[in-house]
Amino acid sequence: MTAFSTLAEAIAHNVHDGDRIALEGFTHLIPFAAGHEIIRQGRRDLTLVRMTPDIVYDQLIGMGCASKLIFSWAGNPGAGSLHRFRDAVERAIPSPLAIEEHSHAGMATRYATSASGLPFGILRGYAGTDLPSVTENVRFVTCPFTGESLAAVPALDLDVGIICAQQADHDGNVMLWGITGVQKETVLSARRSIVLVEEIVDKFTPRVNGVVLPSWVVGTVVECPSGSFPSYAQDYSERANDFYAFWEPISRDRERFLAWMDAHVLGTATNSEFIASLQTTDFEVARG
Amino acid sequence: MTAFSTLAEAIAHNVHDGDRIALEGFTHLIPFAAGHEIIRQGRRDLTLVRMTPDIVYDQLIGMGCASKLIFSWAGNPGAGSLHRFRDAVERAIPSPLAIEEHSHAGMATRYATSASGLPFGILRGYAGTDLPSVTENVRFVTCPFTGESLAAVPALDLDVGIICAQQADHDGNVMLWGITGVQKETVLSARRSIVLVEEIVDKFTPRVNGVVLPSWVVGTVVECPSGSFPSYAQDYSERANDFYAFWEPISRDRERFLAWMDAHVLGTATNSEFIASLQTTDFEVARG
Amino acid sequence: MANTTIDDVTWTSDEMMAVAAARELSDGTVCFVGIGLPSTAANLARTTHAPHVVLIYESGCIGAKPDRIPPSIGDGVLSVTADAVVGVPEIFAYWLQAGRIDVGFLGAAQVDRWGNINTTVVGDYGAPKVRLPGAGGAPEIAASCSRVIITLRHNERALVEKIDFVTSLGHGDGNGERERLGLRGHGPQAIITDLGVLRYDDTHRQFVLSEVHHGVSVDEVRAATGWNLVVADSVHETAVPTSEELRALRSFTGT
Amino acid sequence: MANTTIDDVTWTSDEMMAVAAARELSDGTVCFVGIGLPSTAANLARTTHAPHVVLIYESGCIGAKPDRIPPSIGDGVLSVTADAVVGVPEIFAYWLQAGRIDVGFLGAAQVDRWGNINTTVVGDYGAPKVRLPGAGGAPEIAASCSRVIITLRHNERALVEKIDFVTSLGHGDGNGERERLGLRGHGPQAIITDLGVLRYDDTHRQFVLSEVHHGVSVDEVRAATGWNLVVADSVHETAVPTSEELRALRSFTGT
Repeated sequence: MTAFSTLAEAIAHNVHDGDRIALEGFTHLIPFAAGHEIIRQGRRDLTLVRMTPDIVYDQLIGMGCASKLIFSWAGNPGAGSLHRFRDAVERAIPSPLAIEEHSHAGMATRYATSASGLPFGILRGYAGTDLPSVTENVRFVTCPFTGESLAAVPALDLDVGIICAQQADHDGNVMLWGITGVQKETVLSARRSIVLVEEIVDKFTPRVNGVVLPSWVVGTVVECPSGSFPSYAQDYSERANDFYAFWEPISRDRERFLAWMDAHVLGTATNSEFIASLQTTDFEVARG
Repeated sequence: MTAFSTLAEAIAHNVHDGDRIALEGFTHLIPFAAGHEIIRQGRRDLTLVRMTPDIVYDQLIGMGCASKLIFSWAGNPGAGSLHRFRDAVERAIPSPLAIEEHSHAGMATRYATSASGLPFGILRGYAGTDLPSVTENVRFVTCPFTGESLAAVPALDLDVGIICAQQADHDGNVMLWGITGVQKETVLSARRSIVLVEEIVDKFTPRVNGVVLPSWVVGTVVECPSGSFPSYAQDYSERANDFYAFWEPISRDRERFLAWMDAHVLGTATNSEFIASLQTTDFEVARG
Repeated sequence: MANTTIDDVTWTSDEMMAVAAARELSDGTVCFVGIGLPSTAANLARTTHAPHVVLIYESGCIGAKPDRIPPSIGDGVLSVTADAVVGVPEIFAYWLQAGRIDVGFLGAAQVDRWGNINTTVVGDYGAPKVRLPGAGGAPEIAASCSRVIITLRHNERALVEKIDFVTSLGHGDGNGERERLGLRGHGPQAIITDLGVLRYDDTHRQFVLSEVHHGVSVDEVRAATGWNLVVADSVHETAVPTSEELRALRSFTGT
Repeated sequence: MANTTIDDVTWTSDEMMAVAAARELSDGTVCFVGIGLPSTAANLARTTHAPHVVLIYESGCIGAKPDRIPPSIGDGVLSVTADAVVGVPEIFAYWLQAGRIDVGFLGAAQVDRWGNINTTVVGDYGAPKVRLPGAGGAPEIAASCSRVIITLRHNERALVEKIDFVTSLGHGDGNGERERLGLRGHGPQAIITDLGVLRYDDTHRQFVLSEVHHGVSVDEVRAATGWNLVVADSVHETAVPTSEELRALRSFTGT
């Protein structure tokens, strides 16, 4: 049965040093607030998994929480590089970051494979690229019917899967809609799961492209409005595209990054405080 | 781009003697009318594919259209046996029927595999059963990461996929909802596809669990109200459970079966005529 | 179907079987349900002692709450009352195969003392005496659910020394075959019939008679079993159906 | 970005590149679109000469019809205007991998004369000079779309003799590597830059310069190319952007 808790409790109980965790979201419904709380609680040695690590992963890496990243595309979409990620990979700042990289198709296969309880999945992929030469986790298998060679990737073996969704009900059922990405697979791939929701409702209203996760596969639900900011929750918020641009120069300069994290993440106790802290900064000034 | 045509034209153009075809539907949205038209047009030597062959497959087999059946559960759900299927398998009446049987999980994997453009799919299945001993199409592969043994099944390689859906729009986009089964996979697995719809609408209204197939993957759309009778189309009709019971004694007696098919299928030219012909029979009398 | 009457309450042996099967489900159990008696038993549990039992149908309906017993596994009443409806490939891959189901209910045309099941063919596969519907979801339900409950009517043609075809593996030869094959569920734990209940016994490495229904003797069960039935040291009588159970059951089945 | 002016109409070299890329899409083409210039070009085609072009975004949006260029591939405007939204595993398996896409647009940090692409790293993989974002959807877009169009700004650091890492395979070594590996798409057919258009030539087994944009000389293109560029027998000048194209483009980009 689903537990309900605060974000701080959910992270404290579920995310441990050395865990392999995914905070997923494909542009939409990215659990920024959970990443911030992991930083506040000072987790170390995490293996971070995500198809599209973006700003929140840059923050986790820059703050020294991660020792490994498993991913397929690491950038600040529409804005530039992940400078903290680059500093870690190019110059081991603040510490070395092991990387294991895949294609999106490979990572999506790994999520579906894990959700399916299989040890590996197959795809037409990776052939002719240098990716298999830099990881042990891309191999090739032969079709037992046609003799064709296909790429194989292993299940993800996640300790914790963290996502945002729009709603939960009082029984702990979760509903999300819009771009659903690999949100369902992240919960179904993980031993423990945390779902941040915009609100808890009495009853779901059916939605186009609605995905419902029944309570008995959901670990912990946290009511956390704007938990995806600057990402968005369809029908609750718009993507703060300007924040992604705003972040670029901050992330580029490690001292400025640390000062910003100190003021807005370490210096706040909850996501509401984090959101409120932005009101008083250059970010809101720039927004006008 | 999608073609629009009558059912008779759609079958004439797309279904040829010797083809490998699937008329799919998991209780819901079974394309009975298409099966009837295939019988009217006298197709022979078909390989019929379906997870749950039911009455319409019994009719195709009993009328001598099929030389092979690939399936996972062949019965008249809630009512009894498929007697024409049994006569074919047990006594080669009206002609021998080759069979290739799987589990539902295996067939579902084959549909997903075909829709994915892969030559084979893997599952945790078949192990310890006698099923692999009676088909070449269940083999076992070894996980290149863990060494585990997993079942492998090949893609379905369908010539034609036929389904019912609730609606199409004028561009040939198709929408279905309710129990969606392997309807999408059937269209995506086949070289040619036919979709029978209850109606053609100007614009889709979003639906819970709605699945939209874009026009550019849909071959031919046929407006065919009640094309799934005695199966059903959620929000258009109810399943005619009494027909399934009514069919049991008809199907049990080959002469009675042939007379019924002669009167109601061969003796009618369209699905509307077929439906109208039932008004005058024991079936409607039994309904009261 | 035999009728039993106590204190003016009468029930059939099929009703006794459904009630006994329903009692196997504790509240909150996640249950993969086939059509017929499994669906009846699971819904009976849901409307009596186990209101939070989760019913999953292979048609893709998760958490269905039908107010009548559907005649098929794909009725509209299942999808409209479900918490979620998913495609058939997903229900088998993400839900069954991944090991998320506690209990799978299976019927059988033939079952042996190890709970191996035949629903494929009576007689020789190539020249069958009776061609049965085939596997359906059963092989993977038997493989992947934490435990399996088998229900069928008890007679020598059903509970047999040797089944004609292994459609779904139970405990194999009783010597660790499931483990050798890497199956992750624990396999069949109970065979519930219209005469009594057999439970899998790790010491005997086979199913043993553990309960008889009211009015049924151990000898009757032995006589209706096609193998040399092992009987538990203490065989107790199944509690008779309560009037609440019968009322709930009949409200579903319309009898 | 250089500006060009003819008859009081001015455009940038990036605009010329977007217009040239858009023109590659005929009406009805099914197009897998990444963010940035590919999205701009595909939407430009959709709002000018190819109203029925189908835009597919890797976030799962099929048939998206945005009224502005989204800054990411997962913007709400894509999902709410799409014909269908599916999960990310499905978009890659059922739609891309299955070979349903006509054209894939790809950018590149480095590309070689065979259209092999690097978006992973500049320098040594283990000790990178510049760590780039990585593969994203590109390797399988390059493998599975019927044809691929590459767009990037033209300079010697981008069009190189040898790429540092093969993120996505083009024509490999130009000697049938795609076929040997069983890739089903035909690979990159055009490289569209801010200077001109290179097209894959089966005789030369490499990309050759086929068009130069207005005001660009063949020698300039040669000088900006890191390999010994083969030039087609007849190089023609790209038609200049029409005012309709520029108007549509600027209405999207807000410039």
